[in-house]
Amino acid sequence: MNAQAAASVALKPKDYKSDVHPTWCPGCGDFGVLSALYQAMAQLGLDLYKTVVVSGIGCSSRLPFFVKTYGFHGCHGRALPAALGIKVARPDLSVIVTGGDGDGFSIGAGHVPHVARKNIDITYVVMNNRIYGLTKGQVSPTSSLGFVATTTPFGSQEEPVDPVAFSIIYGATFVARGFSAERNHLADLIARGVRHKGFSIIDVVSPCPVFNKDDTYDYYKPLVKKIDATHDPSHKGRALELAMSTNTDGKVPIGVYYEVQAPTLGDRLEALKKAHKGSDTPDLDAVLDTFRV
Amino acid sequence: MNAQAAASVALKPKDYKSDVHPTWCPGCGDFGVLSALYQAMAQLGLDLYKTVVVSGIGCSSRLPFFVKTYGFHGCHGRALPAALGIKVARPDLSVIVTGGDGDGFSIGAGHVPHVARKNIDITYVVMNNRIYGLTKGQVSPTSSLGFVATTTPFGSQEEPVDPVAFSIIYGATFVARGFSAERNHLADLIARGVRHKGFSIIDVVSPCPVFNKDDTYDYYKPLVKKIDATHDPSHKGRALELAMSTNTDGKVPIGVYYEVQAPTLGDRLEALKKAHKGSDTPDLDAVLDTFRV
Amino acid sequence: MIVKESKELIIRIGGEGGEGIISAGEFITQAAVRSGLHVLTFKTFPAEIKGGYAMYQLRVSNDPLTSQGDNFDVMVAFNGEAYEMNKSLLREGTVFVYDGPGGDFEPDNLPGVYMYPVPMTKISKGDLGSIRAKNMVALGAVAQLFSIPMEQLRETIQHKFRKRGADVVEMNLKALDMGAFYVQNELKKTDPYSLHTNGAGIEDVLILSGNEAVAAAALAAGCRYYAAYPITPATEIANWLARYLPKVNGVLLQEEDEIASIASAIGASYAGVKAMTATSGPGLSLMTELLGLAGMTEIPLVVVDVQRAGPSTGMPTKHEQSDLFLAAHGGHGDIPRIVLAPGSVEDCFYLIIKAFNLAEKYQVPVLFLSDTSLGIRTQGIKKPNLKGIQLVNRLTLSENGDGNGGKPFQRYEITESGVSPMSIPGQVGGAYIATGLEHDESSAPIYSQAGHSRMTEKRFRKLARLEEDDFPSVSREGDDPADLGIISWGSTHGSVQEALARLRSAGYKVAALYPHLLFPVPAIAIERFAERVPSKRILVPEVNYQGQFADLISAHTSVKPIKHTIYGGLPFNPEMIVNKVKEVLQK
Amino acid sequence: MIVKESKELIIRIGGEGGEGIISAGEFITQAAVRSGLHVLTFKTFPAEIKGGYAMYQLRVSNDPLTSQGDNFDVMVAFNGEAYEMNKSLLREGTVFVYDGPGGDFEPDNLPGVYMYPVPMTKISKGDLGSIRAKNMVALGAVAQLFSIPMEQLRETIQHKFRKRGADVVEMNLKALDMGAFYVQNELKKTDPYSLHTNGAGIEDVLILSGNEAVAAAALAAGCRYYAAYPITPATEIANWLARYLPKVNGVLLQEEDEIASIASAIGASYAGVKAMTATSGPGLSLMTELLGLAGMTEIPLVVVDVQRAGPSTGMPTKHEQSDLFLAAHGGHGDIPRIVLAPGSVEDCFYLIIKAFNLAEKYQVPVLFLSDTSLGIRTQGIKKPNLKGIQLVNRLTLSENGDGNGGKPFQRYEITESGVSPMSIPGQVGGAYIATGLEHDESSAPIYSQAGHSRMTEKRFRKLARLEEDDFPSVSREGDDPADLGIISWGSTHGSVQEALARLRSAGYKVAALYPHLLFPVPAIAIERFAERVPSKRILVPEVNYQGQFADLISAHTSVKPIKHTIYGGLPFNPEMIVNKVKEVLQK
Ligand SMILES: Cc1ncc(C[n+]2csc(CCOP(=O)(O)OP(=O)(O)O)c2C)c(N)n1
Ligand SMILES: Cc1ncc(C[n+]2csc(CCOP(=O)(O)OP(=O)(O)O)c2C)c(N)n1
Ligand code: SF4
Ligand code: SF4
Ligand SMILES: [Mg+2]
Ligand SMILES: [Mg+2]
Repeated sequence: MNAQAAASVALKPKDYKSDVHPTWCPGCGDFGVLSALYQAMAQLGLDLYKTVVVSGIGCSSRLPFFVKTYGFHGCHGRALPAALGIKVARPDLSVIVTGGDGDGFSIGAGHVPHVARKNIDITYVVMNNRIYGLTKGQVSPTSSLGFVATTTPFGSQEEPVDPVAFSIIYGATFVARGFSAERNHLADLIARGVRHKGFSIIDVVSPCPVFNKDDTYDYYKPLVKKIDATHDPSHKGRALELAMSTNTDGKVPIGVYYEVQAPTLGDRLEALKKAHKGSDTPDLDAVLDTFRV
Repeated sequence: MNAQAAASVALKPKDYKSDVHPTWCPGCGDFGVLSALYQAMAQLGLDLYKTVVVSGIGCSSRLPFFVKTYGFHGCHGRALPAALGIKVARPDLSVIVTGGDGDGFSIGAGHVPHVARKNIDITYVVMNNRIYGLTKGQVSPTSSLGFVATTTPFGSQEEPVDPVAFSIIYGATFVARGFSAERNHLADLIARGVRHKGFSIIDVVSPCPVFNKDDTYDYYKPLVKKIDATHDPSHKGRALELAMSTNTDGKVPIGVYYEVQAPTLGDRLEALKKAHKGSDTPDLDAVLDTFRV
Repeated sequence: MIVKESKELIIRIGGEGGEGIISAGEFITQAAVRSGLHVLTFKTFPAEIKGGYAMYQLRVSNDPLTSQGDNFDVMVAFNGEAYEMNKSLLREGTVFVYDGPGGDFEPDNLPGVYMYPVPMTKISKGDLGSIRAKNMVALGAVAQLFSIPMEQLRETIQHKFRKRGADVVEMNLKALDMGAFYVQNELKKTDPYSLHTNGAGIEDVLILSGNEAVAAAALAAGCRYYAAYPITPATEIANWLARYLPKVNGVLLQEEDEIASIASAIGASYAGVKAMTATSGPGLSLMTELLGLAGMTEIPLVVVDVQRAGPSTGMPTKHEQSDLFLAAHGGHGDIPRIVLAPGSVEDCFYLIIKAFNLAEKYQVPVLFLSDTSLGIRTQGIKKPNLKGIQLVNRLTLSENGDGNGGKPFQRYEITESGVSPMSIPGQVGGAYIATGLEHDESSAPIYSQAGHSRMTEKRFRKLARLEEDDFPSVSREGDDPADLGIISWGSTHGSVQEALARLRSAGYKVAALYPHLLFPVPAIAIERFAERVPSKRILVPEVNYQGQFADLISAHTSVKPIKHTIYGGLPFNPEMIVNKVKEVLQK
Repeated sequence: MIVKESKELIIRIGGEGGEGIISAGEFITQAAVRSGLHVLTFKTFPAEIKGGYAMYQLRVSNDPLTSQGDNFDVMVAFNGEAYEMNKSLLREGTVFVYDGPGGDFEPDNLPGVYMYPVPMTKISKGDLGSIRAKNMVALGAVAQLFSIPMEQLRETIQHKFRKRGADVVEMNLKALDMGAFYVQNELKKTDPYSLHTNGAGIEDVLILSGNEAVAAAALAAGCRYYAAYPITPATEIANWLARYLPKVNGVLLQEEDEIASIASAIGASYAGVKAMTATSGPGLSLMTELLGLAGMTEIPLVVVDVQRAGPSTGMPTKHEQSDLFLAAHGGHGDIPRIVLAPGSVEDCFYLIIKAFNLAEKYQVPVLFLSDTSLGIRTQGIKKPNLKGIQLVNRLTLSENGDGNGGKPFQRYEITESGVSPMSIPGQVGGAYIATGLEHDESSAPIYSQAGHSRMTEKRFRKLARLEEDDFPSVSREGDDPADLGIISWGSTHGSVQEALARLRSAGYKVAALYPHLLFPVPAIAIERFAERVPSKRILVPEVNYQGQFADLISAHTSVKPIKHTIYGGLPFNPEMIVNKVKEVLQK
């Protein structure tokens, strides 16, 4: 995403911090994601006023309030389409979407494939805690089979969804997984995602210590491993294989699973305008004349 | 799906035909699907009164009216959740869902992964014409990039979705593709899907000669090929590879891509009831006593 | 019988969808407009693609037209279904042109009806070798029978088919001629209808449908982002805009559903681009949650609902005005919003521009309730003078980064008018969070009693002076004082206008009010109107069961309207209103 | 000062969410119920998980209670935020117990307030070694100060913590004692409050929240399918049902969103199983399209909306009654539906059963408008006698496969009552298509004027006698005739009841009507009620901005209510209503 020229004065991570104090619980994984985001923003030199952070509803979706840029905190599950509208209307803006596993892959599940396949140039950071945090602990679509939560006192009855595998199949052109405890690594992934021209998604393991006592930092630390340098992220089949391997060996690979270049929706729309001699001062009178008999 | 005991008197395909004359245009692919469905129903010996055909809205979604069983023709995009409710409430019924590519993978896109991963024992027949028929010719999510239709006079700007690849990734346990011109083959696929215990989906190439002049019978006939007997449908990776191959070699493999056995939601719910000594004449009075201090 | 000149003529063509009914009708419409006549059309499509009954009716006149009229003068039936559907309307004095002999039906003996069998199928299949020419044969026959200017017809046909090659043009003209010859040679005109134009039609005329008017005027209003999901009968708006938006550097997206469509339109408007979505009932139902977001975040937005017969899927190609409750009251919580309804094709044009202006001025969602009858009706209108159109842009922070008159920028500043300055991304010093949570002036979430109360009041204060400031003179017509008043909305307007004229010329003292603003209910205008109806007999005709506007009027004014509701999937015709008024006045 | 016995006491405990405010409150509640007192609680949760202000208020009394009361007698502040939030309510004569010295704030000098500093943090952190004991220290102090029966408290604490081991029980009891000792040894009681029970509480009492009452009664009503998507403050219903549905061979599904939830509930009901979904405003907005499907297909369905402050995300944990317009008018087209609202925890129980009965009887969606205050309020109720509860089942085709009284089965048979027999899959001869398209009696799609008109009338005819048949005696209280009448709905009911008692004992002639049926508006009862208020002064207090029920009453009756609206996220207290009534009567 090269929407912006670098800001004139170099900003530090803390310059992206708003005055609003995060409302998250102590120990919440989302703190790590927020720090990584500040870091990535500084690394990218994003202009405070030309960046919009968009979210839905959830603990994680509160993130835009903690960032000093423009923000949009809309309805539960509708962050992606709102971001799509912002970016299509204003290609000059950098648009970053954040939110939870439920927001994205439960109520928002219908939007992900359609925004992904458009390859619109935005970056989507999913803070995946495998739980509904804000509503106080129900299964989320990424919760594992058998997971006990308030509405599943006898265990979840469904196989979890995998945001990484789904996104690859959906046509996202940059798909990665990060871990909120690996801040620098995550900052780097976010920065790469933002730089990537096209739809990038980063599924971030971000524990909720309050409502999910299974998928904690302690649980993840021994499982998380950086993706091997030999992995070829341009190969869709390999990327899928890697994503599906999580289910078998229990390890959680972090890093870039998949990355390819492809025309973005923005490219296509610009080409269309050009082909039709799009004008900001069009001759609408002539357009009306098409209604003459 | 073994919900029903075979009907006492063997029924013929025409016995499943209702009095309502199909409203489809001459040459519509959906006629072939309907015939194949009658055939499959007869093959399975489905009981007229213990079968429900469920759909959303679209030309293809009109199908339940043409079948003599119980039917449910609900809202656009909501066929799967309605079918889920029917099957969960009444495990003794056979539930078959039919509908279009738009109904299923555009407005209904958010429901497919969640119904699939439940592995609920229903069969979903998607009549994929790569167009919106009923609303007179707009791009559908399966339309190819560049496809010209009423709202895309200069060509579609999005990569199409692939119901087969999506379903495999979603956790469907039986995934197949059929062709409406190959009626016997399709009938067989539907029958296998219905017999399969778990969520089965059959993506059917079913041309709309009126609004889609690209993806016609003539276009498909040379491309469609039966899946090789050497294909191992129990291997997810292979199944995905086969699904993704369509995009590269242009061929359209028909047959079973993927088939595995796994516990269904119904199995799990029954186990849960059993574990809690579920009763049809429960002692509710005792339940109320849990509210005593 | 002597053929007289008719000042106006209503021709209805009915048959199976796909038989070319619509294009036959459109040729007559265009020819009539070209020859200086007023035209208003009325159509019915089948809900199925093929196999249902389709109908195209056109009313042509030397005088301006506001409705489709009561009944046709001439019915042209392509098949037996069309005959069956219209049999009861083939009253004494009407004309029946039908496919016969050789068609799929034989009409009964219809007393007093002028019958003209024309073997359309036989001529086209037999003589021309293609059933596809059937509609042109019928067209030729009709033109010959009722003096529809043949030259104009030939021109429009040539124009329409020129891209498909000379052969196609030839073939169609030949079919036209054969239809005309058949009438000339084989039939004897017995009916009194014959069209004559005094050439006094609309000057500088454009001919377009309500949907096209909405689409074209949206461009003129500055709309540069349109996102929608296809639905009958609104899709035509998208179809038109898809072709023209790229030319104005605008964008159209067909999205995966209506929720995504409205969400992205809100996003685009937040980002500073005027945005619209259009749908019909089922889509509007799905949009209600996001409508509340637009209300809460105070993001301008225009949502068009081309209403159809509900509830649920209902009758997708049929007319109804039953989404008013949804538009006015849909969505959880107290949502500020404006609901407008156009009464004519011309209104579709000018009122949608007003919708954009009000959205920007008040930073609210504006719902625009068109309806099937109006959306698909074509009508001639005088070409709008675009230079005369004023566009409103939103109150934004100044270049020095301050808000309202030197104060520091606060996105949700509590102001007297309730309207706050609104920044757009890119503006230095304007950063804020558009949030659906209740918030303070800076946009930070709040949960206090005082905070929520003040913000709720602020949001509704924006609409407190809406009627006075933006709809100071609601259009009123008729006697003053009157024995009975009619308040109508949407396309019912046109039939009321015509009914009023008839009633008044019959000596009744009646008046009518045509509000474009439906919600907030224009109480001042309604009270003022009712004051001049001493009997307090206020009739509200509308095409829904509950009497939705009547209920809103009851709730917000001292008026207790007499409900006049129909709900059969068809619009009012003037006669129904005339009869109802007479009935009420007789009581 | 002499310590008198108090007939009732209101204690409010405030602090940061997660500090154990709620459990401290619950211990007192349970102890009070055990000792034969009436209890009614009132809570506020922060919208965030941690870090916001949480409050638990309990009112205990020897007399039955209907509202949370006007103000607390005793405020217990765990931190400075709780102090700030309640400072303005610390009026003369109230008691303030707070964390000090050593807490995070120092209160101002509050004239006339009885101040009791208790070093809760210091004792728990210092002496007990864990800040988690803070709430027990506070509890001990409060119990000691106001004579809350210590034995009962100890019992409830033991009961609650028994599963976590003897150590935990010990630790908590120790903290309790230390709080009590501190008061005994260090403070001198100066206030007049001291709780005494006459033991005349509710016999055979259950203590439960409104949400729990809805859940438990749904089971009793025969609900065996529940599908929902989590949302505050409705999730508690799912939490309870998830544990009990398997025991009754029922099923609970948490689905991917509210649309799927209602769609699957409709499917389950179509299949013959009584089904429910529960949500709050945003979810109900999303459900509106499917609500229309249930209306059109005539499938029984119960939808619970535990209303919260809107619009949009609003204030998710705050109280409001602003979804009535949505419930009554949401959705495109004319949708038949019933809207009910409970006024107390007991109502939650009995009225949800009625909701299921009406859904089955009339084959319509029934919306049940609970609200935050009621949903999370706990209250003691007499244990319902389940044997006395009548359940209604739907009119279905007979075993010989015929419909209504020997006629062949037609799913949408046009009947006088509007209700048609409804088959369920599996029934031989009952096959039909449930469709959202307009349909004929057999369920085949139709598009005719007569067909749509007749079916629309049939669907609404079902509700024509609803009020007479099912709500023949709307609960009315007070003077007859009265100088002023109050009509209230939802949890506002309780405050009105209390206000009425006070007003009448002060000599005012007032009456109140408490309809459970909101839509169709119970016009007969309202007209009858208004007849007995010669001044026509009818006050409608409700917690929303627009005065939603007042508008519906205006639209459907001859009454023009005086709106009394508040919209700050909190419920009415009796005093507000008393004051408003006095104000109106003074005019
Ligand atoms: C339409 C709608 N339904 C339900 C809710 C309630 N709700 C708020 S956040 C949330 C889920 C939160 O889970 P997730 O997206 O994973 O975010 P987290 O809190 O775990 O970060 C839900 C169900 C809502 N706000 N809107
Ligand atoms: C909520 C809603 N939005 C839009 C529509 C209009 N609509 C009806 S069918 C359809 C799409 C049909 O396409 P598909 O599902 O592919 O079925 P096909 O007609 O091609 O068989 C649409 C958009 C609707 N009925 N409901
Ligand atoms: S509840 Fe969980 S996800 Fe939410 S803020 Fe607390 S720790 Fe984080
Ligand atoms: S429009 Fe296309 S999909 Fe619809 S019935 Fe006709 S041929 Fe079939
Ligand atoms: Mg989560
Ligand atoms: Mg299709």
